[in-house]
Amino acid sequence: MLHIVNKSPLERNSLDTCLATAQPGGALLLIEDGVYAATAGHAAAGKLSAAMDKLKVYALKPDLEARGMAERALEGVTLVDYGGFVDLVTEHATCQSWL
Amino acid sequence: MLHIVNKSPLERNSLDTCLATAQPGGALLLIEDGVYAATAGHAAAGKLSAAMDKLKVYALKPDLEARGMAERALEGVTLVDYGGFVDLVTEHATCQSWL
Amino acid sequence: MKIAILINEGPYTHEATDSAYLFARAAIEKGHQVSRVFFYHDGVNNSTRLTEPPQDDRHIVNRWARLGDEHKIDLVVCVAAALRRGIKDENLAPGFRISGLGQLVEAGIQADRLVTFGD
Amino acid sequence: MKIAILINEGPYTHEATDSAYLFARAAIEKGHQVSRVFFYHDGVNNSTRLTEPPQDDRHIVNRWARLGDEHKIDLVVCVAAALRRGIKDENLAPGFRISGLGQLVEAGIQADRLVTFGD
Amino acid sequence: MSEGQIKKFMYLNRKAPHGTIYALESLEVVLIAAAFDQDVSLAFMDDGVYQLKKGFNTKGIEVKNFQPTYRALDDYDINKLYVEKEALEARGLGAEDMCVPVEVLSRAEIGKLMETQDVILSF
Amino acid sequence: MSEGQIKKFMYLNRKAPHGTIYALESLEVVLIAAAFDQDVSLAFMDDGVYQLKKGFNTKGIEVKNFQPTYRALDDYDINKLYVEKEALEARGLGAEDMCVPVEVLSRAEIGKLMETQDVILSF
Repeated sequence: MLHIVNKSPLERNSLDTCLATAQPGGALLLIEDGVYAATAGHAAAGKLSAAMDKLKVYALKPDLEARGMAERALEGVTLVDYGGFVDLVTEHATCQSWL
Repeated sequence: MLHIVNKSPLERNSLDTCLATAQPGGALLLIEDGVYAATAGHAAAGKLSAAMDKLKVYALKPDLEARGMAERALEGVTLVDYGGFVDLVTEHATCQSWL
Repeated sequence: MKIAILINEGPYTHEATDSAYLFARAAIEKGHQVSRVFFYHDGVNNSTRLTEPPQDDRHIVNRWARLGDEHKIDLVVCVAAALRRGIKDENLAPGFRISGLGQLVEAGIQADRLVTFGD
Repeated sequence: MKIAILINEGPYTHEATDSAYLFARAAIEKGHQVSRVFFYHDGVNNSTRLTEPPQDDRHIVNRWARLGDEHKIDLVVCVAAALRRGIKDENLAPGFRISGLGQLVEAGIQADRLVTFGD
Repeated sequence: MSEGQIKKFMYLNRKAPHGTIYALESLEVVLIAAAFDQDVSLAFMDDGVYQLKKGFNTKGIEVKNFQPTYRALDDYDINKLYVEKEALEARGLGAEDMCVPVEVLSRAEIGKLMETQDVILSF
Repeated sequence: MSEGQIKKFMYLNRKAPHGTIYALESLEVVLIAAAFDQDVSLAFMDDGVYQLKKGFNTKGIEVKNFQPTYRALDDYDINKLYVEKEALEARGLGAEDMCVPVEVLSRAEIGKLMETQDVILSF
């Protein structure tokens, strides 16, 4: 299944709970303030990298660009546009937004 | 000065930042979902107790009661009603709400 | 594919409704059908005709109405949430309709996917 | 003492406006003056006359209007925030007035305390 | 879809009560959903477990106490309530503090359950 | 109060840009405040430091880019901008990533500065 996180990993607990709950083989899409987790040098980058063993991680490029963080995207994270977001939703049977 | 925290300590970072920023001699008032920090057995209880060395800690009793947590109030926390909230505001020269 | 969308936050304050709009538009561009957008919680505030953003800003309400009109999207505003927040037929923008929560459950049953945007 | 209040969130969705109201009432009971309540961000949604909560629930808009009337509180709704969110004279509840952000800064200058309630 | 199709709906609650309205409005959806004869379950994670903490007394904040509604869920044949074990522990709570009978599951177990759902509504 | 009284106003920003409107609407208050000839300072803590991260490009999310407004603050004689050191570090950022000149202070130093203020507006 597809997990969607839209919250900053240092402000809220959404990413932590998502990572602890998501089952291997799923996908994680970071959008809105959630994209900060996918930036190099961020305190949450280590745990996101560790999660890549079990989850495929994506981040919404327009949200990274809006925040001036596109060039800092973390290695191993696949950047997608809104079309890619749509594909992720249709490719997975269910999606869960960790608000 | 008076610090006011209205956010759950396990959902948001407001309490952590407040405790790291507040100077000794000030007061901390927990309201709304912030009152959970002042309950026995809560993961944040230890750090709140530790902060009592430098801050006087208060919690809004009506918010604890609404959440069924009044009887679990942490030792060292002074419970106040809205009148007590008003007194805290007037007794301190400034107040800061950590939203 | 038939996709339904749930929006839980109001316009401008949270990015949720922007993300939902750009997602819906992209889904349509990819040939999918966006069958219904359900506005719940503060999301009902996306439907007031009185919204007047600065000239150089996007008009979130009109943008939804236009997309809905062009692509036959059912834009449903939850009646219970709307009454609490002062949204009624009196200030409802054209293109939206006010109805019950059953429309959200029905959207979940009938659509192939339900995607939630909120805070 | 002269106390001003800033409210940043809308009614029902967040407890902020409830807390602000109960605080304001308690301040008045203690003999203080609540000089102004400034509604900003989603807080402007506290001022619509179209709000109709369930019968057994509090009426947040009317409650502010009544307290304002009885105790001469200046209830000011930020015009820029209000236009973005569809609050205009057309749907403004009696007792509130729409004005600029200068009223917030002025409240901060003139009051002895400014207390913020929000999310 | 065919008439009479039954989907698995999970309502996932992660917000504390009273601070925001999500707990109450989520409950309103669940009650409506009951009329649709779907396979409904409720999961409570993180601060969502506080929604079920016994003994709400909302007089002091002058809002309606919606906790009795949880006890009415069983009348609507909604009785699959899952509560996150780690969330209870971090908050010093146990199943005995909940106002209704619940099944306590670990995060991983809730994660597995999520995988079996058709629709997840998250508040 | 007497005419011409000057108070110390601190505008404290702790929210990330774009995800919510607080950054933009906080800036609107600051610009208005400039007309009142008060002693104004801005502090950026936690995710608030992201408001000043150079290089916003908001075309893809179709919202206005309000970052140039920070560069205009100096024209309004608003030039006391404080940024939290620990927040920068936790986010892999430095003062050189900020779009305007700032003074980097520790949390404790910001805490001391707060004690000297008359009014703190928090967004």
